[in-house]
Amino acid sequence: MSIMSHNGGSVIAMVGKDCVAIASDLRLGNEAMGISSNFQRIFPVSDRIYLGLPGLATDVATLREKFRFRVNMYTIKEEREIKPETFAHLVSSTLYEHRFGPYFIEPVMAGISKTPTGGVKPFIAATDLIGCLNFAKDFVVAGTASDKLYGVAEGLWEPDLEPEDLFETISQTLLNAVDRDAFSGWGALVHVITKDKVITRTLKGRMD
Amino acid sequence: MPGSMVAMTQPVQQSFNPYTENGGTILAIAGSDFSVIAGDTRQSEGYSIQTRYAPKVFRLTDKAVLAVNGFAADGNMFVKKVKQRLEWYRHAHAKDMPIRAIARLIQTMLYARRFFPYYVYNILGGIEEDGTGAVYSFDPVGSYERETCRAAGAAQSLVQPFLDNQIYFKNQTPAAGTQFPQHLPLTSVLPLVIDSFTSATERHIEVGDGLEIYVVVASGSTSLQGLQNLRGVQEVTGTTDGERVFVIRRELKKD
Amino acid sequence: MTSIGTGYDLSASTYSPDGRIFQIEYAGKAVENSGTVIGLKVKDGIVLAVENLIHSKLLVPEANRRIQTVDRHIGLATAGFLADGRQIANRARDECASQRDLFSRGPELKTIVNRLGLYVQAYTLYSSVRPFGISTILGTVDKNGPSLHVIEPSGVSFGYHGAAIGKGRQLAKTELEKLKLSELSMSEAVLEAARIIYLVHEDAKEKDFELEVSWIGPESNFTHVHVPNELYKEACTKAKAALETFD
Amino acid sequence: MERIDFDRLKTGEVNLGTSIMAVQFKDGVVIGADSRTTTGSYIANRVTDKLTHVHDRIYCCRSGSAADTQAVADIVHRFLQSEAQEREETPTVHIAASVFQKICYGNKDALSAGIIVAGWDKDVGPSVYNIPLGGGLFRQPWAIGGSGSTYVYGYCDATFKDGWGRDETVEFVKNTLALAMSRDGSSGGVIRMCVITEDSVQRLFVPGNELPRFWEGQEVLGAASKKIGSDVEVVPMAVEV
Amino acid sequence: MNSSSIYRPAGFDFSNEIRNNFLHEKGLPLPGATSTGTTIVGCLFKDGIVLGADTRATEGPIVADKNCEKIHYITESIRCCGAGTAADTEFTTALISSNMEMHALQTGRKPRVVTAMTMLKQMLHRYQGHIGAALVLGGVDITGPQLFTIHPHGSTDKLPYVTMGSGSLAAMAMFESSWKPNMEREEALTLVKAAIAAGIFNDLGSGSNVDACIITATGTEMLRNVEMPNQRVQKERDYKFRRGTTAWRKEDIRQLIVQEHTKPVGGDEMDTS
Amino acid sequence: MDHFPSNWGRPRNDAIDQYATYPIHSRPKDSFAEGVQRTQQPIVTGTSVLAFKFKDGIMMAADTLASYGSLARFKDVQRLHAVGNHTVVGAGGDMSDFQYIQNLLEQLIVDEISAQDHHTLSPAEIHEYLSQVMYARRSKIDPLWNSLLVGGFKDGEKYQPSNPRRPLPLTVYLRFLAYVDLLGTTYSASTLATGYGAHIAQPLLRKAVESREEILTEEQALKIMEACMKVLFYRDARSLNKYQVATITKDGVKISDSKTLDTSWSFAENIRGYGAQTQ
Repeated sequence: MSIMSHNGGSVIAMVGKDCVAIASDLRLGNEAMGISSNFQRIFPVSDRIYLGLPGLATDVATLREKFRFRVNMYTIKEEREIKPETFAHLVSSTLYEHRFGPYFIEPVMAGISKTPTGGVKPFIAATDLIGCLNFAKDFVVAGTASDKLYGVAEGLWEPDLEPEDLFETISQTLLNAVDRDAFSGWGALVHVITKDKVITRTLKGRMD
Repeated sequence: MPGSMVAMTQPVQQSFNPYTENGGTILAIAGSDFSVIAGDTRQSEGYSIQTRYAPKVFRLTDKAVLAVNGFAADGNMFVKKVKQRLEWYRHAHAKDMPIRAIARLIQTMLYARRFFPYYVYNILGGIEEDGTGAVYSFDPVGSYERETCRAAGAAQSLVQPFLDNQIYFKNQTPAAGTQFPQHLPLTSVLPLVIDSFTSATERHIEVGDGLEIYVVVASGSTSLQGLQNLRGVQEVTGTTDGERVFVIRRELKKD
Repeated sequence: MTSIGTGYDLSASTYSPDGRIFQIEYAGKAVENSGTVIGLKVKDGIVLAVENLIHSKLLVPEANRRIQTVDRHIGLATAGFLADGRQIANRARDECASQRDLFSRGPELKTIVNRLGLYVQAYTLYSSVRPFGISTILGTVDKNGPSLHVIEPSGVSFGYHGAAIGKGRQLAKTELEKLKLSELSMSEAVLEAARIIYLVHEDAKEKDFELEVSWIGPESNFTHVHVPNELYKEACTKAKAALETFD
Repeated sequence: MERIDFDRLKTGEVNLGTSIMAVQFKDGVVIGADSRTTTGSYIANRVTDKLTHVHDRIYCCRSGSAADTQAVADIVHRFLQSEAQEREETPTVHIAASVFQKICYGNKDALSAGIIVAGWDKDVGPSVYNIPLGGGLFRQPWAIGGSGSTYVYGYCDATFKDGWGRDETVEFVKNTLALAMSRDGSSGGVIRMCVITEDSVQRLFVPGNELPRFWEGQEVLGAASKKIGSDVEVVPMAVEV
Repeated sequence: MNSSSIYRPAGFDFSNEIRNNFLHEKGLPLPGATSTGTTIVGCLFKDGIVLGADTRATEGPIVADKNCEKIHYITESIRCCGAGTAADTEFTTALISSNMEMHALQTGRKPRVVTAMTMLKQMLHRYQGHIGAALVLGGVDITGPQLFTIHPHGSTDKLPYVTMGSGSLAAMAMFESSWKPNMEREEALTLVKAAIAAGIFNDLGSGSNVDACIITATGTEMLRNVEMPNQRVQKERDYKFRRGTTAWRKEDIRQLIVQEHTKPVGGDEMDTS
Repeated sequence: MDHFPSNWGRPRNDAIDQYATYPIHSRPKDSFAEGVQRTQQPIVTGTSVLAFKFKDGIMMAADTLASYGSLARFKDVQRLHAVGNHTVVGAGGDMSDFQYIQNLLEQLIVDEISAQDHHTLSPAEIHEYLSQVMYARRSKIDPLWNSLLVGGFKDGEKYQPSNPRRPLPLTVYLRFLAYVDLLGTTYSASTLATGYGAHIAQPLLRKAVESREEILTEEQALKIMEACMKVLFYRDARSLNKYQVATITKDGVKISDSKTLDTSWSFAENIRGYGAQTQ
């Protein structure tokens, strides 16, 4: 029994065609006992950046506030909105500060940024609990169901999915993975971020 | 020796550990009148590849194939003993043991070693006496169950939820007015098996090198068509009438 | 057979009034009924030869051999009951194995012969058992050169330069005595052994027989094996030819 | 106790198993070392230079943790440079050795370093200082150190004579190290030596395939000479097929 | 380390230490970080240095990143391959890179490889092996091509060919059997590729692609994915779902483009006449 | 596999003695030390054994060192053992256990000779025997602390794999090469290496041999073997530059006298220090 699975929970992010999706389950547990089926662990950072924080619930709360503070400071100091790439480094260095007393969180980020030519660039990233960045081109996963998520995502993901198809793929990946994980589940939440809107859907999931 | 270090060294018990893990993954899927049993062929310990070809799937009879995964020495010994028991059965009864009985035999054999277990995950696949495809899965001490599909071994957690989704159609709603099939045809199952292993190879370091897929087909099954002209297929049936056993070999990534 | 009907021959554990144990002597008779076996200790090796009487044409040729190997370098041939011969060979193998286990090297024949002698002798002490109906010739070549021993049903054993047991032993002994054993080479000894076996068989011409010859020496890399086929055939041919001239 | 205290090595730390040596003679000192660096039984570096320059005529031989001895040697090297600048004279071997000793003694719980300091200075001429684990300081006419040294104390005691010249001393160092390297699995590779005199520092190199050789006769009798003859094929008894 | 906050000084923050130790003492094991099982190598040739690395990052037996970059930038003519705890190699090299830049600006000279090496070894020795970075440092400076390894405890080695990481033995075998002094550039690159390939195919901690970097006095050439021997084969089928496969309970759409409709409201048209 | 025999079969514990650098007499005391079988830790040990297939058979090699901890205790010990005319067994790990195994095999061969039944043991049968012995001993928690390579070349019958129940025997010469260790773990491949060799020689062997098994001549094989032994000597602190080579072909077993490796060191002459040092 590791600290990382004390409260349970998993997050996954995927890249689509000009869109990204990020999804998590909704369970909050105390070891094997379920506490809540409505626990938020994905937070908007800006309009087009979402951050998922799977791990120890107390650190979810702490880091959520810490990042809100740091992003606000950045916005004020720099007088511009933070880019997903920049935010990823902010997350990374914040965690590495705590190299020898880490937060038990493995963040997952998803966002899209505008390119100078007016197009959009999807961006996802994840770090381990001490801030080692992983910029993947397909999907990133974290949490107690990460093994399962890797397996299913590796099988289901395909390049250039449209937002609606991406929604299906990420939802199926997450639901089937968390069904095989005792510490994740109890419903799920999916955000699909496109150029002009964010679609948020609450999924039906098994409650056992 | 400095006294301060004694405290640190003491809790360490350097006794002999009779087990190790040798990586790899196996899976089996039952169809309506066939059964597919597959395993990769890498055998590893720690970060080293011991060999790129060590079979984990074994033909027991023309209607039963056993896949073993876990501690290789236990696995090989266990298969040897099962085969021996089946041979004795043949001598006593002049026929092959039915798969249902093999499953129970395996349970008994595993549980007999309850307090010094074979560290092996077994999956038994084949054809029942009624001609249906069957998969039995076991834990190391003999608890078992008949299922439609099962993955085991190092990459079990990667493969099993994928199969849940693709074989059982878990979490999928069928289009209005349709239903998901109870059993998939062999032509759908084989691609799923191959993709399961290529996916596991991508994400699990202990999976790779080669893939061996055994297909047991009930006599007169329609699944036979198309099987014979498949790339890398070889028939390993022992008798001339009844069920037929095929093995399909594929390469997997070697890194 | 003065013993018959006296009642002193019913058990190996009973002496006759004149100090004999008839059961052992009867065992000797069993040996005398068997095909002849000879052993030659020559310059640098041992040759064993057996007149293997064929009691049925249905037997597979070469299938029931009477020369057996008990260790890499020790050969054994018996005259008498074949089954008893097998038993003694197995016992010899066990003794050799235990010597090997203890000393991590090939056993000395003297030790093995002594222990087998004790074993055979034990079967002359109890009323519940019968003595072995065999005589056994054992031969080896080790660091002290070749050696040849015979164990009799009584358990007694002697070392020999040339030994003969079984039906034709008298004639064979006479023939052996004519040879200059210590000067013979191994191949010469094989030819002589074959000749003697063919010769002594003359008396029982009606029965078919199979010649068996084995050797231990430099030619066999000091391993006890049956002689190579070419040599075997040569020996047979020459023995038959000699028989013609002998007549 | 000269033996490297392995308990002190941290997990996965690089270890100079090592055979090191320094001997003084009339005009200078000869220092020498093997070249093997190991992590466990893996040779991480087979041509290490364990003879470390700390000033013009002062070298040290390092044994123990590679990281610790390098750090200490670097500190002393830097110290002696500034010392030489400040005092406008060349530091003596004794000063160098004292600084080494101070660091090793003051941090004895954190360090695993067995160091031999040797060189030439105008105060006393040649000198050799041994600073074993724990941080004591001992001046010796000859000193050996490292895990390999335990195998050659007897040889050194039996062989060393006062009043040798340069060449005899070099031979002695070379032979001692070769003997230690041949028996100690943690030592090996090449022999590096330095002859430090008032006039010069001369490097000597003995490649691993040209090391002095000693008795190499048959050490285990019997087993290896077991005759392997190809057995004659057994003439088979017929078997029904 | 790096200050992302203006309210507290740079460096590690140990504020969670007490809590984490408490949890640890309650018997909860501390989780592992991403490590780069890794094969990294460096090799001297006639005109410079070739560095090489595989691209697999692992978390236990799971591949966390199939194509990560392990050759890190220090300066234009100095690069550093990292093995061990991934975050440590990443941040340690980034910090030294930054310090080297500062050093260069302060002194107005091109920085030397030994300078980077000394900074790295002193930092790692200070942290007594707790920063799990095993490095291969190579570059060309005024003194010529230089190649070092730095172990996590801060010891260094200077050698003409070096390997590090879990695949270091496999890679070293290639060097020990094929390396020779004064190789040509292409020879050296081939050898480095073979050494990395040995790690990729024989060490489970290493995998995927080969990265290489050639540094000479005239410039640095980063050969990202110079060999890709482990491309995934085409899947047997596609896995796109029918839209509507997943059942959902609630939908919320946030429009990021604010729709503006101008709609005239009430009253008569203003009299502009 | 762990390259240091003391660690074989032990729970992996990096916290203490990761590389078994403790001198034997000062190891941390095992709590079970009293009343435990002597084989619970290897004492006098041999390092790697290498073997691979080539055109005409199998080639196997091992150096001649038996270590006692880090002491190079016996420098001319033979670690290759011929079993009958067709097989060689090479051993790493505890040498006393290996001598016991040699005795077992010797008796096995004597029994086989005594049977006089048209049958000599094939390498595969010897390997099977050894794996049963090793597995049985590990199951008694009293293992034989070795890793063994079994290589051989013998005429035998090849079964038609397509029809295992009705074998059609084809008499062919078969090369055999397989591994077995103290846990009873077995495997087979065209190149094998135990202990340290599994890490350092195996990559070289795979590269040099795989897919060329049918082409390599004995001469080429010998070159490959020598290259591997050299690299092992360079990089294994428990190895020696003296080694023996066994070749098993259809002419039988040949075990060479010990050879000495020619090594190269001259490139290192001008290396100075570990950093900035130049003198």
